[in-house]
Amino acid sequence: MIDKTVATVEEAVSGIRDGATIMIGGFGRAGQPVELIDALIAQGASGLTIINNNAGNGDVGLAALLAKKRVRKILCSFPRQHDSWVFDGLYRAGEIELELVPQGNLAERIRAAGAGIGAFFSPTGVGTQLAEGKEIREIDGRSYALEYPITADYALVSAYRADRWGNLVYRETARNFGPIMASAATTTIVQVDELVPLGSLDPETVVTPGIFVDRVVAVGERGWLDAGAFVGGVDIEGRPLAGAAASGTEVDQ
Amino acid sequence: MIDKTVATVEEAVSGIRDGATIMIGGFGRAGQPVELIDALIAQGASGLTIINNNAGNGDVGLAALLAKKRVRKILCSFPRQHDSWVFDGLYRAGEIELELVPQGNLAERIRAAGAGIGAFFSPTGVGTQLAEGKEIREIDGRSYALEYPITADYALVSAYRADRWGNLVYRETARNFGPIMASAATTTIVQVDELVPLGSLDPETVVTPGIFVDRVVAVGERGWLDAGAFVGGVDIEGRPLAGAAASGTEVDQ
Amino acid sequence: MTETTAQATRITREQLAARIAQDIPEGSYVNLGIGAPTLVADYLPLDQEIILHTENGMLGMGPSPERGEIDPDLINAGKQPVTALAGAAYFHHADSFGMMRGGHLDVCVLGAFQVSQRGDLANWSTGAPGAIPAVGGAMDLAIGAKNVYVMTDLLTKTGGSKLVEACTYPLTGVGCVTRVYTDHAVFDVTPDGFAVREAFGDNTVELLAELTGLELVDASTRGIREGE
Amino acid sequence: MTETTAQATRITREQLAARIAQDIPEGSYVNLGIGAPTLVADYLPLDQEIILHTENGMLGMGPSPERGEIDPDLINAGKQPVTALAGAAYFHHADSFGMMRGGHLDVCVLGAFQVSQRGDLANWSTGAPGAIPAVGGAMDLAIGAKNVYVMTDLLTKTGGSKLVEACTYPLTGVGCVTRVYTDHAVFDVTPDGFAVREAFGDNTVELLAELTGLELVDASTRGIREGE
Repeated sequence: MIDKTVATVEEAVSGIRDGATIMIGGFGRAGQPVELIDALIAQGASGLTIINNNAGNGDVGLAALLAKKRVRKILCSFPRQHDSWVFDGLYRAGEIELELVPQGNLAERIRAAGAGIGAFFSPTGVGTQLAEGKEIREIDGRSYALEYPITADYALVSAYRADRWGNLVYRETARNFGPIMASAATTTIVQVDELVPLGSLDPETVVTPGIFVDRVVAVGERGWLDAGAFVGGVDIEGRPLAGAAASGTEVDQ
Repeated sequence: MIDKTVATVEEAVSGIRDGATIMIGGFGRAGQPVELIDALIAQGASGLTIINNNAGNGDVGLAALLAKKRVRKILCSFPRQHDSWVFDGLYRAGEIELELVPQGNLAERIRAAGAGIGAFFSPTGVGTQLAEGKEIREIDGRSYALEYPITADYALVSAYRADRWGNLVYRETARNFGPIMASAATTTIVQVDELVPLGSLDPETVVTPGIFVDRVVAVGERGWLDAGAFVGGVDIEGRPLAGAAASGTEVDQ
Repeated sequence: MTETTAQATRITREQLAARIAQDIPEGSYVNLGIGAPTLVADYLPLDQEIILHTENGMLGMGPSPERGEIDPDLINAGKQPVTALAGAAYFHHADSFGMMRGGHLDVCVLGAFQVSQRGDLANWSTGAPGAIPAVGGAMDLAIGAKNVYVMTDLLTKTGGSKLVEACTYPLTGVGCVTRVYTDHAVFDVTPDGFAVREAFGDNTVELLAELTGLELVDASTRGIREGE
Repeated sequence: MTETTAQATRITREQLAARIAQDIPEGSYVNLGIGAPTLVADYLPLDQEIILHTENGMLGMGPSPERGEIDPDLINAGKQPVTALAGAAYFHHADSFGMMRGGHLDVCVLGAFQVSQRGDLANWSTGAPGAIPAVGGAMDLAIGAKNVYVMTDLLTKTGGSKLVEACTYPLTGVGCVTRVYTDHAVFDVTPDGFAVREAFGDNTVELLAELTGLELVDASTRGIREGE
């Protein structure tokens, strides 16, 4: 019998070594595997390279991992947010390395790793600082930069439901990076709200087939969600808490 | 109100010009938009370039289009099957051009067109006749060939259900090329068994979002399915009819 | 900066959002980025169906949820809670950015630090020393949509023009902007540089040329007046 | 072709399928291609879970349907009707071939015209003039799985060896085969060429070397006897 479920988050993150490269799912808080990250903090691995869209929000999850100084380098598209104070402090102090990748190239490079693509020509970022040093090629009158796959030793992913084969479904925009990261890492570790019996997931609706999943742990309803609201950084109406900027706007208007 | 539905298959295929390039979904019979192809035959466009995994089965659908000599060229991975007698005859008579593409490169090149990728390095086919003349590059110790996107003027796709925004769900392995072809063609035309009211499709389970779809027509239960069996070439037990080879095996054992 | 500035007509950000909304036809697939452009959603006509894309993985994004109905798994690109309309669809990030990069969106609306007369956009970094860089999906949106609209004030707080001959800030995309909606006027990016498509109130092409320091093509119609 | 051929032990195709099935551990993700390799499915132990992939877009493929329960939308890569197990998943072709190309399958089993001693595979074309070429997913499978097993007779109908120094037929993949299961013996592809892993019945490395005309590494154990 195939059973990828493990009983505890501690077991789920066991074996992660110092210096590992870890993809962490999520866009902001949605889809962030907070319980796995907490277990990783407790587990103690350090000198990590983290791949995530952001660089932590508030004081929980990825931000807490950063606060413990376990992360040597982060590869992401949008570190600076209204509630990224942990990263901001480390970066300004020179205590963390940042590699900035446009969000779509980040996603496609992760997908490429999972799909066995050696490299691909992307139009995103051509002519900007973020394509400096990359191979540029004109194809059919348009300029593209050559982008390489991004792989990882581990992926930590938050999904909604799983069966014991590791088939996954997600919830709403919490799907974000989960499916592609699961395909790109050597070992994929998933937390879910709920484990369901094999056969309960409609084969038409499985988003991540179990082939991409190594370990699954049920965490119940995520503790950092409370009464339909984010916990940490945003109040019950969804407004940023005092001290945070009005929005994540990228421009100065 | 957005309403991509059209009343008839004739309306669905209207405007297709002589010389057009058309992607046609399906792997064998599964997912083959037979009713749309029949409408295309009646519509009369000729000199077509067809992109499909195969080159027609039996005497219906794509095979019937070929039999009418409307197709100048076909780009596919597996033309020769036990029931591809129409294509076989045309090819041997020099009446149709064939471009053979390994199946995974075919799929990925179609996806690349939909996803705005300029070109990509694939390991498939390297060192074989089918990569002759392609740019080869070694990346991380492995050899890859450069592959370019495949686009089309039209995609004809068979899905299971749609709403008026063009959101699609598929059935089982009939999904095959539908989602990627829908994303890669300038105009995507879809036949479905059933139209459902907007909001009836669970947003978690939509496979092709309506953004990729231009026209949808309901064809009811597909007429070429009969009592749970294929019609044309295969009997009720799924065995090839007399005169067809025992299987599509590619080797001589 | 100049004497004429005081005489210029400026419309409010809300008026500008409403003006942009007018140019978005029913049936369009639209990405409103984050920040000010998201205001445009409030002015889309309620009797028309315009489908909003959010790059974190959704088409058919609806308005903010009612009090107490926030779903933390359902957010927009600005990480604010949103809702899903009937007809919505979710997808993962590679599919979402493939949709953008592949040219399937009809319109995206972005903010800007600068737009050059050949359509270059700078909106992700001021290049200021010590600033923490963050780019998100800006570069993907800039090169992806069929129509890339910029929504911005014409002038910076210190009176400099955001429409420029060549961007001095780090670029987001090259030759990608098709139209610029400012508080003074609407400009098309053309092979001959900026063309004034619509000057608000009493603004003239001459005034706009003076404010921007650029040679402008006159293709103007009279637009919204101040306070309208 | 030679006097010794008559003395060689040959197992049946069904025995060979059963022998291959023995080497597939529980929990493996396996693609059995089309044609003869699909026989292996019939010998996978019923009390173990081994997940079959079919490249037309499914994991968790089950056996042929009962009479009258054929679903024309549910077929395998050979276009034969199949069923779906509890725990199955469907996906589109780009995802399916990404799964293969990305190295996620543990095993695939393919037929062959020829396998060279450096692991090159020829199984898609004889290069015969006038033949209609067809490749399907053969090239993707050949380079994609962690273990690429070939299932084939050792000798052609005219007695030539399918294990060769260098393929004369058009290649499917370069250096991709890890093991060859034949009716005479099981061979591993090693840096030193073919190693006899298991010789069936009374077959010897010497006999196999004679039949194939190749220098073989002796790593043999005694395997299945004829008629066993």
